Amino acid sequence: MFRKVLIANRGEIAVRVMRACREMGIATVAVYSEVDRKSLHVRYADEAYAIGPALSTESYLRIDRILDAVKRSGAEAVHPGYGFLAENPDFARACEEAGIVFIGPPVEAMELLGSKTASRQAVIAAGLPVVQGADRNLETFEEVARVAAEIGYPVMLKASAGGGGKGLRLVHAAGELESAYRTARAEAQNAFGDPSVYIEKYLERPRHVEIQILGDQHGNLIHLGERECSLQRRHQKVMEECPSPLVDANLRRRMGETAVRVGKLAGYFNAGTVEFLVDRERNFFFLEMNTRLQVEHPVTEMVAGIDLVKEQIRIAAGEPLRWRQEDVEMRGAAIECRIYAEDPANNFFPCPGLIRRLQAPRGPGVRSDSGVYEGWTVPIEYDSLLAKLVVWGSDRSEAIARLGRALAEYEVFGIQTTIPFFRRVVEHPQFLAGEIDTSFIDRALAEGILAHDEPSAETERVALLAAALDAARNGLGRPPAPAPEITWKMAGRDGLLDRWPRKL
Amino acid sequence: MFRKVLIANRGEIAVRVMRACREMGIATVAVYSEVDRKSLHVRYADEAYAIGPALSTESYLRIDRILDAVKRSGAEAVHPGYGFLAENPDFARACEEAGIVFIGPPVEAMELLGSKTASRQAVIAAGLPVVQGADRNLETFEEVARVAAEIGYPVMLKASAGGGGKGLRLVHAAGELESAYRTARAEAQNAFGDPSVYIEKYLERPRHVEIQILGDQHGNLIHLGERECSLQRRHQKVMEECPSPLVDANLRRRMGETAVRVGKLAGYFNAGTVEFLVDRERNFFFLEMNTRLQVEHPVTEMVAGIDLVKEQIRIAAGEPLRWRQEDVEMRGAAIECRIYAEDPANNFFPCPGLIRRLQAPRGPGVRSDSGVYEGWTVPIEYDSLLAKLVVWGSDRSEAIARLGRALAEYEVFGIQTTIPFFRRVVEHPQFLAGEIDTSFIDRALAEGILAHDEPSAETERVALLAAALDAARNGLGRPPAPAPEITWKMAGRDGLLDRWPRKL
Amino acid sequence: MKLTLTVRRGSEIRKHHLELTLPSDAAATGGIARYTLGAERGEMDWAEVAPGVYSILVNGRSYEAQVVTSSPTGTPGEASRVVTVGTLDFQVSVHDPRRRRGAASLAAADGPQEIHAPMPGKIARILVSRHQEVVAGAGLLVIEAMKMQNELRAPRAGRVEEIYVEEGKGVEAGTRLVRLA
Amino acid sequence: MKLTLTVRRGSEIRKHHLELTLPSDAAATGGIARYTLGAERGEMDWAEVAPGVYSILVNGRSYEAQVVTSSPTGTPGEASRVVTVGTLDFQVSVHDPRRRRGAASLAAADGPQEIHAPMPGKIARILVSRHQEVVAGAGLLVIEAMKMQNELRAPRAGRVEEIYVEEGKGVEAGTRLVRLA
Repeated sequence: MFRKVLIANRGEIAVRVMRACREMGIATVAVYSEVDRKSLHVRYADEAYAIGPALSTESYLRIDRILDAVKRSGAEAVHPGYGFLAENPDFARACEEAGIVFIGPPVEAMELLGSKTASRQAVIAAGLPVVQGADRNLETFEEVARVAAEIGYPVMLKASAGGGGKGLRLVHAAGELESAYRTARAEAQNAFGDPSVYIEKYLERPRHVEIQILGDQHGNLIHLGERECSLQRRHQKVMEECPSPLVDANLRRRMGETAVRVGKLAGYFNAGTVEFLVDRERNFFFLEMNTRLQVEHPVTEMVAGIDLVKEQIRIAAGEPLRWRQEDVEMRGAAIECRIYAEDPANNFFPCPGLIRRLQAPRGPGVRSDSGVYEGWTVPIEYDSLLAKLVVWGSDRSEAIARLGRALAEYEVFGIQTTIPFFRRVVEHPQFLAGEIDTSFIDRALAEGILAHDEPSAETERVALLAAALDAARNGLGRPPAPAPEITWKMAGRDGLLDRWPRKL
Repeated sequence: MFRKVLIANRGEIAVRVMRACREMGIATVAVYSEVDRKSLHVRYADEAYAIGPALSTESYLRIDRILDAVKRSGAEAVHPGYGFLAENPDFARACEEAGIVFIGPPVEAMELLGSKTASRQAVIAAGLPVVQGADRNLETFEEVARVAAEIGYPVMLKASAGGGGKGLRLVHAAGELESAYRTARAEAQNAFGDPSVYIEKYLERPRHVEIQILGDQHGNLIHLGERECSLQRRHQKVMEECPSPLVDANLRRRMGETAVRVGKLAGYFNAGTVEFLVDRERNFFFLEMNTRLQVEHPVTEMVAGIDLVKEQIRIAAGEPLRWRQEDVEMRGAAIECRIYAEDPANNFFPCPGLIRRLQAPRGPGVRSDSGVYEGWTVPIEYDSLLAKLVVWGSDRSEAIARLGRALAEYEVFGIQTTIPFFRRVVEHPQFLAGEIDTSFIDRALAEGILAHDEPSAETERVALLAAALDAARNGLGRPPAPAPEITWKMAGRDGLLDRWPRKL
Repeated sequence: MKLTLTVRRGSEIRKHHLELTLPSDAAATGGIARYTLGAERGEMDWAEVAPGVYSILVNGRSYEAQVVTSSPTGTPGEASRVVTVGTLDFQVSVHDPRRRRGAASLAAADGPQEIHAPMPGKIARILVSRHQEVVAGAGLLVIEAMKMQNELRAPRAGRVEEIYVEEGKGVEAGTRLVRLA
Repeated sequence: MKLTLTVRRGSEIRKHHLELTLPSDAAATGGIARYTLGAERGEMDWAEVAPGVYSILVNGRSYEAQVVTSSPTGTPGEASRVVTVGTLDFQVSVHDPRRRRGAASLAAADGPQEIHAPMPGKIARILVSRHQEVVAGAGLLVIEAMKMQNELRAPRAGRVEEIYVEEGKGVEAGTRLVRLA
């Protein structure tokens, strides 16, 4: 087993990987950018090395600087987390050439599966179901129009190099196609430096269900069931659960076997995720494969009772898998909420700043994976995921009740987070019934899920009493602690803000 | 189901019960003594009523005042937690007479099992194994001497009304008996107002293993496996695990069946625990039954995947048990540490005071049940259990590694706690090997488990640098935050303190 | 102590008169306070459990209220409190009725209005120029933060009187950005 | 800044000379500091992550140190620091060598010694009387707290010169209890 591992990431996932290492007796090495000197992952690690300024392209994406930190620390392996370099075959290859272990899949599998069109072709060739559409990039508008006509509207235009909802356009009819084609290409060029697009049949209210796979370097490959990831806001996952309320044992087995076949045809090992769309008739279609640990891996861990990060490390160290498919026993249900520094009352505007008070929920069945602490200032430079709240229950309804309890306990003051939003979701009748699809959240928001509750007279009385009490003790006018973020919250509620992904 | 439940307790267990209620949609009512106005259970509850001064006999033990709070709040049931009135049949009967539900066993079972000698007699009559000894109180020294000679030395003298190690005397030979008899009676009189003692065979290095049982009001009674509770300091449990490293499937089945028989012969329902001593040949002997929720119930919950408090409430509401014996599936291993406000470096001297900083561990497999918060002052009036740290792992060795990791993350400043002590226990080779018995902790302490580590030169350098840095920033002599508790910690290390249970 | 309180939730504004009698010990972090709220008299049992966080018992019910003081945009100098009770937020202004400071402070501003940065970030783009007429909802400028670009829009129609920032510059939360007349 | 540091762990006492060069910005909550410790020169990268809690990087290694200031029993007025690095505690006294305050402050007191209450509680019993001679380890008094009675014993042989408390009275941590000559 490795004696020392470098974690080429930041935030909650860096801390989560370090926890696994510490439990395995492995020393941990953090890397950090200038603005991350006080970040939790630096404090948590046994060693820490600066790798450049705040801008990711000058620090967390700099392969040379990370390998330099590997050399200085004497680490024997690198865990990439998710995001940044996690799916970059050049990084995996550079590690290999430097004689250190990349904790992840083989380079060739990353390359094959990293291209949406190449992986699609391979999956089609193996006779596995994919969403109907083009199996290569479409170079001209004429090609796009022809394929769209073939598969029939509505269709989805997608950036080949894409991800995170960028360069995505839904087209309902032929008349909309040309303008959608132009904007999708422009967005793809801006976001990824590559204007290539391809086209897929658009499924009505599809569900996003993914299968966790795990394989060793000795040819063993198993799956650990599915995760339901249909709860997305603007194509980005916000809440995930295991098992899916849609999937029964038979469907689970068939999807699992398909996922394992996808892994095998790429010569895959380590942890990976095969994403599917599932239509209303429970047909499932290969979407893409993520060749890394997912943000939402904890829900699988809690239900399967298997620590995926430790398994990743063991697999990378050459150990054989410790479970056969028939040994895997799923128990109960788990749900994850992604706690973002965003203001749900204000169109999910990002909300960096000082965390003045932080109290994470505790008690039975509650797991908190966090990269932040009270007194820390959330920087503006990175994405806004602060922490993940994950709960387990003996069934879905206990998990939901527990999630509601935990969300009620969760206190973050100083910045706005998505916690109040999740409090509404867990009360939504359709969510409770498991009737969710990828547009559920956007629909629920449009329908006013976040509308103000009318407070009871009692609650308002308490607010008045507290305000008066505070004024009597601290003075009427002089603020004891000015809080500009409140300004923004109160001022901006009227929908005067809009946001979109940063052009790189 | 009940709409409102009053929790007749304080501290971590009150909060834990309220969490279960909240997940079930049941409103919660707290009761509190004068010094507990700011306690977490008061903040957590939906309603809260003052029931008197700090002294327990004037508040938490006052049946009349608690029933008055029940009446004022309109609660339909009372959960007693553990301690205080939890095993008091008068309280259960008073609830019944007031027309409210006592969440616990029937009064008759409490009465039968509450007397150590009566329960012993019943168990013997049923042909179940008990520790060899007197089956009734011994009124004269002559009787004691005769029974001791019969069963053979060493023997244990025990207070009939006892608990918590009070009135307990180990006697190795006949010559020691008379003085031990006198002091045991005196202690029993002081502690419980009742000098009665009885006598038991003393098992050499016994293990304390207990079985969790759960039964409904319809005659169904099952067990949920065992807990290993051999890690005790001066006869008080400090660390518990599930499963026991000693118990195999066959022994578990036999002990479980015996426990269910004990419950049945008392007409038991709700949650209860049957305690056994297990000798070195794996013979087990009935010790006593606790007719309530145990402090250490979370380890069973995590391994069985069953929320015991919710089941208690469902059973009290008349619902049938939702598991048959064969449905219970134990998975992995769980360990609990009792975090007491005591200074292990100072003979476990109690350590009330202001919690200036509190950071509980997080991440996978970690559960924190706590009754305290940062900024709260631990009062001197009640017992010193602050919180319970419970971890789960796929097997015992993962659970131990995780516990070590979690203990390293745990930060409590301002008061001393047993956390540093547990950090040593989880590294002890005998503990790692599962070779534990009820005197393991006292032996390990006597052998210097808490002796100072010699710090590395590097660590000492960091301490010097931090002190110099702090002095340079805040001034050499003027303390920025005086901390009297440190005084005590540093001054008292030389063993100049001793402590014993308060005489009631 | 007699106070006038104005509470805002969403678009609704309500005004209350409240008399509060605290124990004389100013350093106390808890106790019993009597109050008269409109026609209702009552008692609250309060305790400060963390800075600005109050545990409040009224008629046996247990509440937790967090109080944060701030100056709402557009009315600098006028302190206001945001009170969170459980999961609900209230914006409350507390006035001494003898000083006659108005409840009008919460009403919308009609005159020139300063737009402040709602968050720290970088000015990615300025979408208007000085003296330009804008309609309500028109984009004014774009602030970049946390991998997202965030467009700030005009709260009402008007003329851009002043632009205080430049593209590429960093701003703090609360920095003046634009003056709208 | 030149400093003399005395560090105590258990019964062992060590003395060090340390020169520390901090950046001039006194309000900074982090930065690079150069140091000379005996013959060794080095750099530390420090950051205050919470009041009194420092993240310290030395040669790439990441440490966390909590610093608490206190006055050890028997030497009131002489400030000392308890530094916790990871799970280890160090008692460190920091002196300015120009002022010549002694490292002797940590040595055992030979003269009269005041015994302070190590914890808040109630005086359950006083086991000695004024002018009584006691041996080292003799019980002096019993403090009751947290359902336990806690006996305080004499750190050395001596004569009880003064008893400052009465049975049944509450005491705070640090309250003077007994003077031993």
